[in-house]
Amino acid sequence: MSGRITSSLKQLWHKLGSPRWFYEITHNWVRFFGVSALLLLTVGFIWGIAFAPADYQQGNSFRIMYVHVPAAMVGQSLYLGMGVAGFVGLVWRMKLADVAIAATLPLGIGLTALALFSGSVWGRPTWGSWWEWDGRTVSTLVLLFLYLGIYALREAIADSNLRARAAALVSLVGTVNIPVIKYSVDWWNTLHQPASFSLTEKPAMPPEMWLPLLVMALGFYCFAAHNVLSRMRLEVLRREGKTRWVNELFAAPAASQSTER
Amino acid sequence: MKGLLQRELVATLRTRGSVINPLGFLLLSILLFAIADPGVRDEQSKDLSSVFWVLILLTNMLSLDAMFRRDFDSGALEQMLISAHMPFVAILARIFVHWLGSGLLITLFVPLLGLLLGLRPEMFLPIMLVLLVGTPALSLLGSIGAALTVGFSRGGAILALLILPLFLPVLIFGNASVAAVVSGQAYTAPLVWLALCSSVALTLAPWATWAALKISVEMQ
Amino acid sequence: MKGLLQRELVATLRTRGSVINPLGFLLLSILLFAIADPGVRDEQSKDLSSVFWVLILLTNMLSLDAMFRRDFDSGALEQMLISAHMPFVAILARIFVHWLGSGLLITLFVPLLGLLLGLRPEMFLPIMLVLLVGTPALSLLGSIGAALTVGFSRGGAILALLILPLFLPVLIFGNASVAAVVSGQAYTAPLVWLALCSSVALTLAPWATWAALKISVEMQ
Amino acid sequence: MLDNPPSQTYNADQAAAHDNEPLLRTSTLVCQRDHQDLFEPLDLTVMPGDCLELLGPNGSGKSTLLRTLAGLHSQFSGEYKSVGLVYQGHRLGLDELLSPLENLAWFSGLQDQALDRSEALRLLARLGLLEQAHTPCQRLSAGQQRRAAIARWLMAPQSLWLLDEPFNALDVQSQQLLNELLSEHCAGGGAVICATHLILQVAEKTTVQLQPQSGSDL
Amino acid sequence: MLDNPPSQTYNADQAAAHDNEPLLRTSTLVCQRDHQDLFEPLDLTVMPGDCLELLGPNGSGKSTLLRTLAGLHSQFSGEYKSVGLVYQGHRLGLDELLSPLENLAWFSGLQDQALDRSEALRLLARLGLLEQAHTPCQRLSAGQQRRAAIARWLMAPQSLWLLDEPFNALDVQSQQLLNELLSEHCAGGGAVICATHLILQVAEKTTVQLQPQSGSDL
Ligand code: HEM
Ligand SMILES: Nc1ncnc2c1ncn2[C@@H]1O[C@H](COP(=O)(O)OP(=O)(O)OP(=O)(O)O)[C@@H](O)[C@H]1O
Ligand SMILES: Nc1ncnc2c1ncn2[C@@H]1O[C@H](COP(=O)(O)OP(=O)(O)OP(=O)(O)O)[C@@H](O)[C@H]1O
Ligand SMILES: [Mg+2]
Ligand SMILES: [Mg+2]
Repeated sequence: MSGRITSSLKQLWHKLGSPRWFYEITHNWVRFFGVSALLLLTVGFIWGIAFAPADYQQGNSFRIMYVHVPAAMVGQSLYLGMGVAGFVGLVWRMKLADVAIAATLPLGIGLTALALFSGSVWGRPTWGSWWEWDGRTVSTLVLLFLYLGIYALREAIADSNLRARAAALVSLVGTVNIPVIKYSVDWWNTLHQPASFSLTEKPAMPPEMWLPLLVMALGFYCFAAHNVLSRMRLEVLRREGKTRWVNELFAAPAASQSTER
Repeated sequence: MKGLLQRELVATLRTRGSVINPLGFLLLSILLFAIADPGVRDEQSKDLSSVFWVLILLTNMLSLDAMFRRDFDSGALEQMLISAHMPFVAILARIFVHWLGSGLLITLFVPLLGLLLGLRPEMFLPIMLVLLVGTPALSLLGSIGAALTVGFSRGGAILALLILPLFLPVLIFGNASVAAVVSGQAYTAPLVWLALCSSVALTLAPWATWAALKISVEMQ
Repeated sequence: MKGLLQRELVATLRTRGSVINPLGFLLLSILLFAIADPGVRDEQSKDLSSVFWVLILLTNMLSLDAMFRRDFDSGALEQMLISAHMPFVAILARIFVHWLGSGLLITLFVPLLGLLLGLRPEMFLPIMLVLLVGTPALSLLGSIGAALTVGFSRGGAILALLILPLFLPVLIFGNASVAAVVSGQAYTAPLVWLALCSSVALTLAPWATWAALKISVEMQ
Repeated sequence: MLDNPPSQTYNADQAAAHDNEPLLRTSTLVCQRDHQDLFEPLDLTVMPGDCLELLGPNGSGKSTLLRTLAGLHSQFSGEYKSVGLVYQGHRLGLDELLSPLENLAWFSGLQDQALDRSEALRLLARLGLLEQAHTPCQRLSAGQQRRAAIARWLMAPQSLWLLDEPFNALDVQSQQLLNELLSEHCAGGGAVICATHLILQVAEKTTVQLQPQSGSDL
Repeated sequence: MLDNPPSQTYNADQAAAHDNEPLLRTSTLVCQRDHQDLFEPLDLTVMPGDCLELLGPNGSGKSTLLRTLAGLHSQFSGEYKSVGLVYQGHRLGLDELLSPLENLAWFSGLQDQALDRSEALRLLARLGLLEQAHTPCQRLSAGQQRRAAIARWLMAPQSLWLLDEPFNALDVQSQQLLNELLSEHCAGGGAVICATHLILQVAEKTTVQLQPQSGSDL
């Protein structure tokens, strides 16, 4: 009985692992996320820029929040996702895991950089300086470095499956390290100088301020899902290029084109 | 185990350079700072202590790159992974020796450094304690990065990029404890955290290093 | 000459890690400092500038060890010394590429670093000028030490010990000029001295490096 | 295999105990480099006493095969099962800062045994390294370093040797000596897989010829 | 010699010009290691067309002699005079990050000439490296790397070759090929000094046997 369960679980697992299954299943997901991202982002953006009331003390500069916060959130979540992928890749040697890491890296770097940038742009009017050394800023900066480190490592290794293992290992180690960093940084921050501007006590926002933020956050998540998934699909095609199912996939259209010519 | 440690020590001593030099490097860069801003010793020693820790981190990193490289180039690393009865014991031995040459050495020379930095003598013992507790984490975590980058001919800098984030917590707690010592407050809390870092590193790092070494060895 | 530069560049780019990483290291250590004493940006930026230069020195050193090691291990260095039509041209090419990857790169990223360190934007250009004039000396002088220590398997730290004294003048004048820039005084005098350092290094270093390489090669 | 070296060494001792089970067995083993098959599928069975001579032009995959069997190369299809083994690659695997004797001590330390010093010296003497027993390997000539490496196999408890062109840099006498050593090892219930471009001078040996697939250099 | 490599190369060209002057002459040359003489004093005269086969047991000082002649070892007594030369040590001297072609380009860059690309490709083809011409050397097999190194000698303008065990790691065909190449080189007015443990298959060669002094290992 239990044997059957475990075996069926195994089968499911292998299915999950198989690039082909992934390619077919995600076909619709990509569309879904893409469309909803488009909707949410446009709605949230217009709402946030045009209709949300100006902040009574920060004026309009606070609208940067609608980019800044979601970017920071998604940037962090993506790294956690990479950590999970790394774990899977190390333990089960699942090829898809590396595809996921490869697809996540650029977006993660981009969004984290965006969070940093928007943050410092925001800091100019509010803090009066582009940059303050503060718990969140530091942990974000370190996050960016973790991303860059993995990126550099992947760049430096030629052999594909070694690259996969190395990247998996590092992202796993990094993920274990992230909570420590976050905690220690906050701890350090409270221990030392009182932050010139504390992010933790958020301005009590009226709903018409944070609702668009919520929409934007959702939109960013959908966009991330769309982006990562579609790039994973491309990568899968590239790697499985020689296999039969890919050739079958492209046999028909290729044939029709050739007949047209 | 004994045979392994012995070999490590002999090899380290053969390249005499490697023993005195982390220390020499530390001294020189402290010198650099003193030169770079002469005011340093007049200000309250808080910033001093911080410079101190950063320099220890950098010193540690400078010596990290050599941790496995020679064995990698000579093929001894393959032999270790293939025929080691318990590879991670061999790895631990290597890490331990690295710590002897970097962390422990620096700890022992704290009084000298302290004099250079103008710390008050009664601070020496607590600071030595802090270093004794904190530096193992550096060698342990560092070994992971060293193992990952030993395959690259120009690993030095990529190593730094991978390692420094791992060092961050150690820096923060270590620095906090030193700062507490200097300002005469209780430094047990950060010290405990530091010990935690080291022990966690001790339990995880050797395995990660082992995995990393296997990857590097397969690179040729 | 062209062939040589080409080879250097190709080889450097093959180990892609090596390009972005000196920079990453610099950023990270600035981060370390900021964490180690958060007060840094509140104090007048004089100390800042010094930290800045010391870090550049250290960054430079981290990447120095790899300058000749690969060629030494592979025996390409012997070939260079034996059959080079003008060995010091080959050496200069190597040094130049090293500078591209360290000094020049850092110079280009001064604005970013400046933001992190809270320097005023109008200081960026002068500082970049200072770095542009000063950093070649680092790569040039560094190459001597790299050439001398390439024979040792754990040269990293001994290299540091040899090099730092050579770097002192650069540090002093460079630091002086940056300090002058920051405090808004005329910085031509130290800048001229810096230029002098670089040009002297340019005339002498390649030959010294060549001699050092011959010594190292004879070691086996 | 690398995943649990301890079990390896245990197997080795067992295998040494009763001779009827194979030390190494491969089924349809094909090594890849850059996702390209290197040679036709291999089905080997190495019993105690066997001496395999692994021939093939440059680039035919000898080294890769040996690395795979040693667990140093994971890009392969098919299966293999092996007991603990001694691997000698193109690179010698000696710490050049240590003397031959110290190297031997280190290797026995790895398999946590104490070095049998007199035994080690006897071996070095036989290999003509007695004088160099205490000089760091970096100060030995190419051939002398090779011999130091040979001493390592002879000390090792494992009974299966994977050797990659062990005759390189050896002078004529030493080549002869090595042939004798291989014969002795096989006679003593050990087994050898030796990639080489010379012809082994061993009494009974089986020859495996690796044919490079299309897409290799010859 | 290292002190003025330029003059070397000039000499080389002159020497190639008129064949009557020796490419290399040593008088009572003895190399030392750790202040110990390695072999009996050597008096060699290498004329264009000569092929010297340098034999001797491990540790007899072949490599040291070659390094000395190449100017890489200064611990010797006696004298020698030589034109510009090609040296091939135990280590290949290829940049493993660069492809064989790029390596050739680098070497011709060293002697500041532009690489004759078609010529280089022709050589690599003859050495069976055409497919690997663009793969970084670290991804080549031991023998393939050797061949890349051989291509370097063939490209070099110098007419005197010092080769240290060039047959290592070469497969049978390549060994044959190398013998032919050496013969051709000598026939073309070049000269070769080749330390080896095999026997050169070259038409007319002179054999120099290094006898290790007492105090060496055999
Ligand atoms: C470079 C500078 C900055 C960085 C790196 C940064 C980073 C971050 C991070 C990592 C978060 C957490 C997102 C999450 O909840 O997961 C965050 C949230 C936030 N940041 Fe920033 N920030 C910066 C500057 C600023 C500035 C100048 C302001 C406003 C004056 C600001 C306001 C906020 C707010 C309101 C949130 C959302 C509240 C919360 O989630 O705690 N940030 N930022
Ligand atoms: N590190 C590597 N990365 C990628 N490909 C490699 C690597 N090493 C070797 N190869 C390729 O794999 C093939 C087999 O190489 P291998 O070293 O196993 O051959 P070999 O039989 O040992 O040759 P040799 O007799 O020269 O040692 C060669 O075509 C080579 O180009
Ligand atoms: N780097 C070194 N430092 C000190 N002594 C050395 C060094 N290299 C070699 N020797 C010693 O010099 C002697 C000659 O070494 P050399 O390498 O010239 O011999 P060889 O004829 O090349 O031997 P092989 O045939 O093994 O290459 C040997 O006894 C060796 O011990
Ligand atoms: Mg091989
Ligand atoms: Mg030799």
